[in-house]
Amino acid sequence: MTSRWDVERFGIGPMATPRQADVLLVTGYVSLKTLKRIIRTYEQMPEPKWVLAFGSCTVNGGIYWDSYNTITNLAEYIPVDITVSGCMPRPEAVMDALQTLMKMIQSGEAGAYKKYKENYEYYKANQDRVLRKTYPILGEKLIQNEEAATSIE
Amino acid sequence: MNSIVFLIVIPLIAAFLSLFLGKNDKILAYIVTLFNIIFSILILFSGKIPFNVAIGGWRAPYGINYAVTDLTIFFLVLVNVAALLALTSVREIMEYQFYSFYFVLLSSTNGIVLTGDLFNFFLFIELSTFAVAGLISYKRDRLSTGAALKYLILSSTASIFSLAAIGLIYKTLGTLNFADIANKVNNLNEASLSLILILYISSLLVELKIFPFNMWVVKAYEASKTSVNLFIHGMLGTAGIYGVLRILLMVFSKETGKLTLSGNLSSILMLFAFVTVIIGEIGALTEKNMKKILAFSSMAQLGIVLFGISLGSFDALKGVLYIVISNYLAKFVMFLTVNEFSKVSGSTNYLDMKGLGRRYPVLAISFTISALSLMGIPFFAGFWGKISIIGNAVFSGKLELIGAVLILIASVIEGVYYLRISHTFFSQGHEREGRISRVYCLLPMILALVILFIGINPDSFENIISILLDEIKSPEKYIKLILSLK
Amino acid sequence: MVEIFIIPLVTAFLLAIFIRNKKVVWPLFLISNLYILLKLWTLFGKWEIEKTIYTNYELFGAKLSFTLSNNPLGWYFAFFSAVITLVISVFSLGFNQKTKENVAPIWMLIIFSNLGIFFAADWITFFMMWELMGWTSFFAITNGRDKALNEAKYYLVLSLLGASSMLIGIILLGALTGSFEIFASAYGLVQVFYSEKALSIAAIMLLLFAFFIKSAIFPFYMWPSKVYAVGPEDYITFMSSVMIKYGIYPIAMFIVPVVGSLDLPKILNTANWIQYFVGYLGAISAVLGTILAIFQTDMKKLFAYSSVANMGYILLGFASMNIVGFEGALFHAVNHMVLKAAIFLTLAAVIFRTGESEMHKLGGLVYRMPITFLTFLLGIIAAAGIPPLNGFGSKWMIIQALMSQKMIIFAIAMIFASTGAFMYLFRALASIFLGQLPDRFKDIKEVPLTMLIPMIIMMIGMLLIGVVPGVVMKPLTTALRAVGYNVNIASWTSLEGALKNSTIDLTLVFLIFLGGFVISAIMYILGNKSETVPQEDNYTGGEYPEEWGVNADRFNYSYSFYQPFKEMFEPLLEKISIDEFFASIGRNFEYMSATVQGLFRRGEGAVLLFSIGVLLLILGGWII
Amino acid sequence: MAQLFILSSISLLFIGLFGVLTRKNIVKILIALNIMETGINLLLVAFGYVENGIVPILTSNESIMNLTKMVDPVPQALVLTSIVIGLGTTAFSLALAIRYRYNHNSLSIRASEEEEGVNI
Amino acid sequence: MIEILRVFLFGFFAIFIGLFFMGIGRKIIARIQLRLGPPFYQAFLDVGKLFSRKSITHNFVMDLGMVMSLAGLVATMLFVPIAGHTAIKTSSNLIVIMYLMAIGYLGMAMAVAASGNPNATIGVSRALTMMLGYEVPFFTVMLGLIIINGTSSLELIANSQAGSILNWNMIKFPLGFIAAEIALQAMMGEKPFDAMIAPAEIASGPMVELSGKYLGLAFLTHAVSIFVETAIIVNLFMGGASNIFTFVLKQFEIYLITVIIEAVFPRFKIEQAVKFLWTVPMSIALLQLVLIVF
Repeated sequence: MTSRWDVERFGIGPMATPRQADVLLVTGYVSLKTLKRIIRTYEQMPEPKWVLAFGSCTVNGGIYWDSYNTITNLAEYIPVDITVSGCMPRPEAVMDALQTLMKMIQSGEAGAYKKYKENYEYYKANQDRVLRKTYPILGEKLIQNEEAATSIE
Repeated sequence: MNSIVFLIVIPLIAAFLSLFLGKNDKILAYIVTLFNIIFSILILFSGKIPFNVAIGGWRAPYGINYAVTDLTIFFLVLVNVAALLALTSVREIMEYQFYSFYFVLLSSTNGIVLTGDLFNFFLFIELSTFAVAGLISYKRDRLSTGAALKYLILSSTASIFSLAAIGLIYKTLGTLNFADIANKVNNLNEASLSLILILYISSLLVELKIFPFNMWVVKAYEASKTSVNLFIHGMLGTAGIYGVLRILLMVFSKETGKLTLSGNLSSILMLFAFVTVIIGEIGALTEKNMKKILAFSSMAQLGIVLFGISLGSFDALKGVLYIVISNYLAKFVMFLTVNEFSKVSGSTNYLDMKGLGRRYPVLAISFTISALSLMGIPFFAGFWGKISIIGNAVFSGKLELIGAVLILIASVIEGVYYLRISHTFFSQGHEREGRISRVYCLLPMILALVILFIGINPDSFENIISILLDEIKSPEKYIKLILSLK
Repeated sequence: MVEIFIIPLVTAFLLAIFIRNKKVVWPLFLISNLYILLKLWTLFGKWEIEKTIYTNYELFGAKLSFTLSNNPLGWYFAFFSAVITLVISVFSLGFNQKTKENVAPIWMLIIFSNLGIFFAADWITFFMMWELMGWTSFFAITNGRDKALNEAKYYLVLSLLGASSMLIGIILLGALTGSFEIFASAYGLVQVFYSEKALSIAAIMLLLFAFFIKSAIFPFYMWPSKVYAVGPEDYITFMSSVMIKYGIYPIAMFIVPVVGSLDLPKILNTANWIQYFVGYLGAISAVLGTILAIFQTDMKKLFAYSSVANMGYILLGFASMNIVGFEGALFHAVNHMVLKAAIFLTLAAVIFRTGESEMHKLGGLVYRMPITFLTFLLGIIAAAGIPPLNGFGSKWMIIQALMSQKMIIFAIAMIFASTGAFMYLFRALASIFLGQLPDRFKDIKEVPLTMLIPMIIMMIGMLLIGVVPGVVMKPLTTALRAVGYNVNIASWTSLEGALKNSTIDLTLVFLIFLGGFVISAIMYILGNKSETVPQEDNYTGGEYPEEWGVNADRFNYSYSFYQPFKEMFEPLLEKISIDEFFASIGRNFEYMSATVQGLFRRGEGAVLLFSIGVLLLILGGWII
Repeated sequence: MAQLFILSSISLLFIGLFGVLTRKNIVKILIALNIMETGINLLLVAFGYVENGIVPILTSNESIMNLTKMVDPVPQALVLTSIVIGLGTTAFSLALAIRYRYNHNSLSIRASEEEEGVNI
Repeated sequence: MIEILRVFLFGFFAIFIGLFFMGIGRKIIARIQLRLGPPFYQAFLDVGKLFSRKSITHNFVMDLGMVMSLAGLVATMLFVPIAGHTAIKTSSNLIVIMYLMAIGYLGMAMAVAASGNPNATIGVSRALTMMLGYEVPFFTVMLGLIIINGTSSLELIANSQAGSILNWNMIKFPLGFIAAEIALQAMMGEKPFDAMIAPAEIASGPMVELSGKYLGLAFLTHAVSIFVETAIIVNLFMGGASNIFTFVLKQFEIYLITVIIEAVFPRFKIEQAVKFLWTVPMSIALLQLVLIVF
C-alpha cells in the first residue's frame, strides 16, 4: 500500500483509529487474543462500516487450520463483506478488492454491518464460545493484589 | 499633704501585721492596696498637685523629700492599680511570707515613685529587690530557688555599682536630692557625669530588663506564680520606667527636655535597646512555654521603651508613654489569660491550650487584642507609640534608622509568635474538665477594651500624655517646686 | 459615606455574637453586603463627599486627622469589589452549610478594611486599614485549622513586612512633603523630588515594596500558591479576586501619577528607569507565574500562579505610562476580579462536592456538574483573554500600549504569558471536568441552587463585560476624568487602542463570532446524526482497559501533563528558588531563637554579662 | 591618706568582682559580694574623709568654728544604711542558698542549668 | 442583511479555498514522493463522506467544542482582509485575530479532551506546548511590523506595501519573513512540527475519538485555519492583493512552501520542536526586531 502502489489515488488511506475508519482490514491469521481486539475495534467503528478479510487464514485458517488458538473462519464472529484469497494476496488483489467493495457500496450490496446488528445474538454466542478460553493477563488479579498492597500500607 | 507618707508606711506596717494574721492576710492585702489606690486617686483629684513634702521638716536639699507631680501621680496610680489587678490573680491561700513580701514590694514601689532623693531611691530599689526575690522563691522548688538566687546575686552586684555612683555624686556635687542635682548638674564636667551615669544606669537597666543586664528575667518569670509575674511586670517594671524617665530626663539632663547624655552614651543605650528588642523577640520565636514567651516579649517591649527614650525627642517620648501604657495593659491581659488557661489545661505550654479560645472566646479575644497592641497594629494602643517612635527614629540618624528597621522586623517576629498562639487558642481542641468562671473573664475583657479604646480614640489618652510631657519638658519647675525657689 | 463603614463593623460584631448559628450568620453577611453595594451605587458621581475625624494626636508637629473621601478611583475599585463580594456571599450561603468553622466575622472586618483602603484620603488611614486587613486575613486563612498554620504564617510575615516598609515609606513621605494626604503628598513629592532625590526614591521604593507584596509581584510571588491551597474556599475566592488588588489600587492612585509627572532621563528613548523597574518585575511575574502555573498539580495553586501572572500584566500596563495602558491595567483589574471570582467559585463548588483539590484525582465532572463546568469554561476563556469574554479587552489595551511605547521585551513577555495561559488553563479544564469520571464520583450531584446562582451571575457578568465593555469602561473613564486625567468617556461597545486605526468594537467581535457560530452550527446540523456512547467506550488499541487493571481514574492523562515542557525548565527552576531562600531565613531565625533561649537558661553568667554591659557602657560612653 | 582609702576600696571592689565572676560555689559568690560591698562602703567613707578631721557632732558653740575640719556625716549615714542592707541581702541570700542546696543537692551555680520542662 | 450574506459568503469561500488547498497539497506531496496522488477534489469528497456518516460522541462538550472550534476559525477569517475586503467593516486588528484563532483551538482541545481518551489529551498537551513555541517568534515578527507601521491593523500594514514588489515586507525584512515562515510551519502543524498528531505514536492525537461529522468539522477547521494563516502572511509580507485571484494565488504560494517542507522532513520531538522554535526563528525574529526598532 506504499508509494509504489499508491492507494491514495483512489482516496484510500490508513487511519490511526477505528473511529475514523470505514473499512476494517483483517490481515492474516486471527488468534483468539487477536479476535478479542478485532471485535472491540469493529464495535468501535461508526456505521456504516465494512470488513475486508485478507488472505486464506481469515477464511479457513490457512496453514493454521488445526491450531488450538487460531480461529478458522472470521465470518462466524464478525460479518465480513469481502474476502481476498491467497497466501499472501498480492497488492493488486487487495486493491481490486477495495474497488469491488466501493462498487458494492454504491450498489447497496455491502451491508454486512446491518447483519451484525440483526444477528447480534448469533455472533455474540460464537464469540463467547471461543473467547471463554482466554483470560485477562492482569485483570482482576492485578487489581486485587494492588488493593492488598495498599491495605498493608 | 504630709499624709503622703502613708502610701509607704501603711504597707510596711501591714508587712509586719501579715506575719500574725494567718489566713486573713488576703483581706489585709486587699484593704491596703485599695487604700493605696484610693489615696493616690484622692491626691490626683485634690487639686494640690504639684506639691512637695519634706520629711521631718528638713527642707530639701537637706532632708529627704517626697514630691508629687503629674508624672509621679500617673505612675503612682499605675503601680497601685497594678498591685490590685495582680492580687486578683491570687486564688489559692498563700502563706504569710507571700503577703509580707508583697507589702514590702508595694511599699517600696510606691517609695520609688514618690521619693525625691537619690539614696532613698536606691534604698527602695534594694527593698523591692528583696521583695521580688522573696516572691520568686515563694514556691520553694528547684526552679524558683535558682531563679531567685540568680536575681538576687545580679541585683546585689548592680546595687553595689549604683552605690558607687551615689558616692561619686555626693563627692562631686555634695548633694543627693534630685532637684538639687538637676540644678547643679551643669557644674559637673563631662567625664564625671558620664561615669556616674554609667554606674547608675547599669543598675537601673537590670530592673528595665535591657539586654546584657537581664539574665534573670526569663527564669524568674518561668519559676514564679502568675501573680508574682504581674507584680514584677506591673509594679517593679512600671516603677523602673518611672525611675529611668525621672533620672535620665529630669535629673541628669543638661539641657531641658533632652536626653543629652555625654559622649556616645545615648548611642550605646540605643544599641542596647534594639539589641534587647531583637533578642527578646527572637528568643520568644520558638518558645512553647507561655510564661517564657511573655517574659521575652516584655523584655522586647522595654527595649522599645528605652529606644524611644534614647532618641531624645518629645514626640518619641510621647510614643514611649503610649508603649508603656499599652504594654502595661496588654501584659496584664495576657498573664491573666494564661493563668486561667493554664489552670484548665494543666500546663503553660500553649500547644496544650488548643481550643480553649472557642470555649472562652472573651479571654482569647482579649489576648489577641493585647497581642496586636504589642505588635503596634493600628486601632490598638500600641500603634500610636510605635508610629511616633519609628517616625522620629527614621530621621534622627543612621543608628536610629537601623534601630527603627530592626524594631519593625522584631515586631514582625512578634506578630508571628503571638498570632500563632492566638490561632492555637481558636483551633479545634479536645474537651477538658476544668472550667473558668465568667467573673475571671471580666477583668481581661475590660483591660482589652481599654486598649481598644485608646487605640481608636487616642485623644482620650493624648491629654494625659501632654500633661506628663509638659512636666518632662520643663524640669526647672520641678526644681523650683522642691527647692522652693522663686 | 459613614454608614458603609459603620455597617460592616456592626455586622462583624453581630456575626461574632451569633457565630454558632449558621442560619443567622450568612444571611446577615449577605444582607450587609447588599446594603454596602446599594450604598456604593448611590455614591457614584458624588465625589465631593468627605468625612474627616480630627484628633489631638500630634505627629511631626501637626495634628493627625483621618479622612475618608469618596475618591473616584477608589469608588471604582470599591464598587466592583462590592459586587464580587455580594456574589460570593450568596455562594457562601450554600457553601458553608457543611463547614465547621466560621470565617464570617473576620471576613466582615476585612470588608470594612477593604472599603477603608479604597476610600482613605490620607496615608495614615490607609495604613491603618492596610494593617487591619493583614492580620485579619491571617485568621481568615487559618480559620482555626492547624494544617493552614504554616502557610498563613508565611502570609502574615510577608504582610507585616510590607506594612512595616510602608510605615517607613509613609513617614518619609510625610516628612518630605509635609502632608499625609495622598493627593497632596503626590504633588509635594513631585516638587521635592529633584532636591531630595535619594529620599524620594526611597519613599517610592518602600511603598512599592509593600504594594508588591500584597499583589504577589515577582520576589513575593509565593504566597498565593501557599495560601490559596489551604484557606477556606469561599474566602479564598474573595482573596484571589479582590484582595490581591490592594497593591494595584495605590500604585494607580499614587505611584503612576507621581512617576508620570517626573521628568526622568529616558533609557533608549523609550522609558525611564522606574518604568523599566516596575515593568521588569511585572514581566518576570507574568512569565514566572505562567511557567509555575503550568507545573502545578493542585488546582488552587495553579490559579494562584495564574493570579501572579495577571498581576504581572497589570503592572506592565502601568509600566507603559500610557493612558491606554493605564486604563487597560485598571480595566484588567476588574476583569481579573470577575473572572477569578468565577473560576474560584467553581473550584469551591468542585471541592464542596468532591473534597479533592488535586487535579489528577478528579476528572469527568462535566457529566455531573454541567453548569459548574460551563462557568469554569467561560472563566478560563476569559482568563486566556479570548475575545467574546471579558479578559480580552483589557489585555488588548495593555499590549497596544506596550507596542505603542516600543517596549518590545515587555510585549513579548506578555504574549509568552498569555499563550502559556492556554496551557495551564486547558490543563485545569481537561483534568477537572473532562476525561473519565472516576467511580467514586459517580453519584455526586450538581451543587445546590444558592451556589449555582452566583456562578450563573458570574457567567453573565463575564459575557456582559466582554461584549459591552462600557459597563466597566464608562465608570472607569468617568472616574479618571474626575481625578483629572484627560480621557474620553468610553463608548458602550468599543475600546480605543494606542496605535493608529486600532479601535475595536467588541460587540461587533461578538456578533462576528456569532456569525461564525451560525455557519459552524449549520455545518453541524447538516451532518448525519450522532450517537452517544459511554465514557468507557474509547479507542485503546483494541484492548479492554479493565482487563489491565485500568479504571476510569487511571485512564486520565492528567498527572504530568506537560512533562516534556517541564523537563525543559526544571534545571532553571531548581537553581532559582526564592521559596528556599525564604525558608532558609526562617530556619536561621529558629536557630538563633534556640541559641538565645539557651543563653537565658544558664545558671551562671548573669553577673558576667552584667559586667560586660558595664564595660561596654564605660568603653562607649566614657573612654571613647 | 584619702587616696589610700580609695585605692584599697577599689581594689576590694575588683577582688570581689573577680570572685563573683569566677566562683561557681554560691557561698563563695556571696562572700565575694560581701567583699565588694565592703569595698564600696570604704569608698563612701573615704569620700567624706577629712584629713585630721573631727567628729561631726556639734558639742559646743566652739565646734561651729571647726565646721570645715569636721568629717562629712552624710556618707557615714549612707554607709550605715548600706551595711544594714548588705546584711539583709547576705542573710536572705544565705537562706536561699540553703534552700538551693536542699533542692539541688549541690551549691554549684551550674546545678540549676539542667532545669527544663513546664510546670504551673 | 447584506452583512449577513457577506458573512456567509466569506465563510464558505474560506472553507472552499481551504479544502481546495488541502486537496492540492496532498497531490503535491504525492508528486514529490513519485506517486500519482488523489484527485485535487479528494478533500471535498472526504468531507462529504464524513458528514454523511453516523458519528460517535461522548457528551455534549464534544458537540459544543467542535462547533466552537469551527466557529472561532470562521470568525477569525472574517477579520482578515482578503484583497482589501473584509466581511464586515472592522479595523482587522492583528491581536484580535491572533486571540480569536485561539478560541478555535480551545474548542477543539476541549472537544477531544471530553472524549476521555488519554491519547487525545496527550495530543492536546503537545499542541498547546507547540503553540507556546511558535506564538512567541511569530508575535515577535509581527511586533516589528506593527512598530514600524505604527498600527496593528492588518489592513493598514498590507496597504503600506502597495506599489512595486520591492515595497513588500518580504523583501524589506527578509529575516522576519523567514522566521514567520518557520513559525507558520508549526502553526499549521505540518512536519517537522506535527508531534501533536503523530498517528503512529498517539493514534493521531486529538483526532483519536473523532468520527463522522466531528472529524468533518475538524477537517473544515483545518481548512479555514490554512486559509487564515496564509492570508495573514500574505497581508503581512506580500502586500495583500488588489483582486481576489491574485490574493488566493499568493496564499497558495505560501502554502506551497509549507507543503514542500512537510513532504521532505521527519518529525521533531515536542521538546526539540519548542527548543528549535525558541532558538532559531526566535533569534532571527529578534534580530529583525532590533534592526527595525533601533
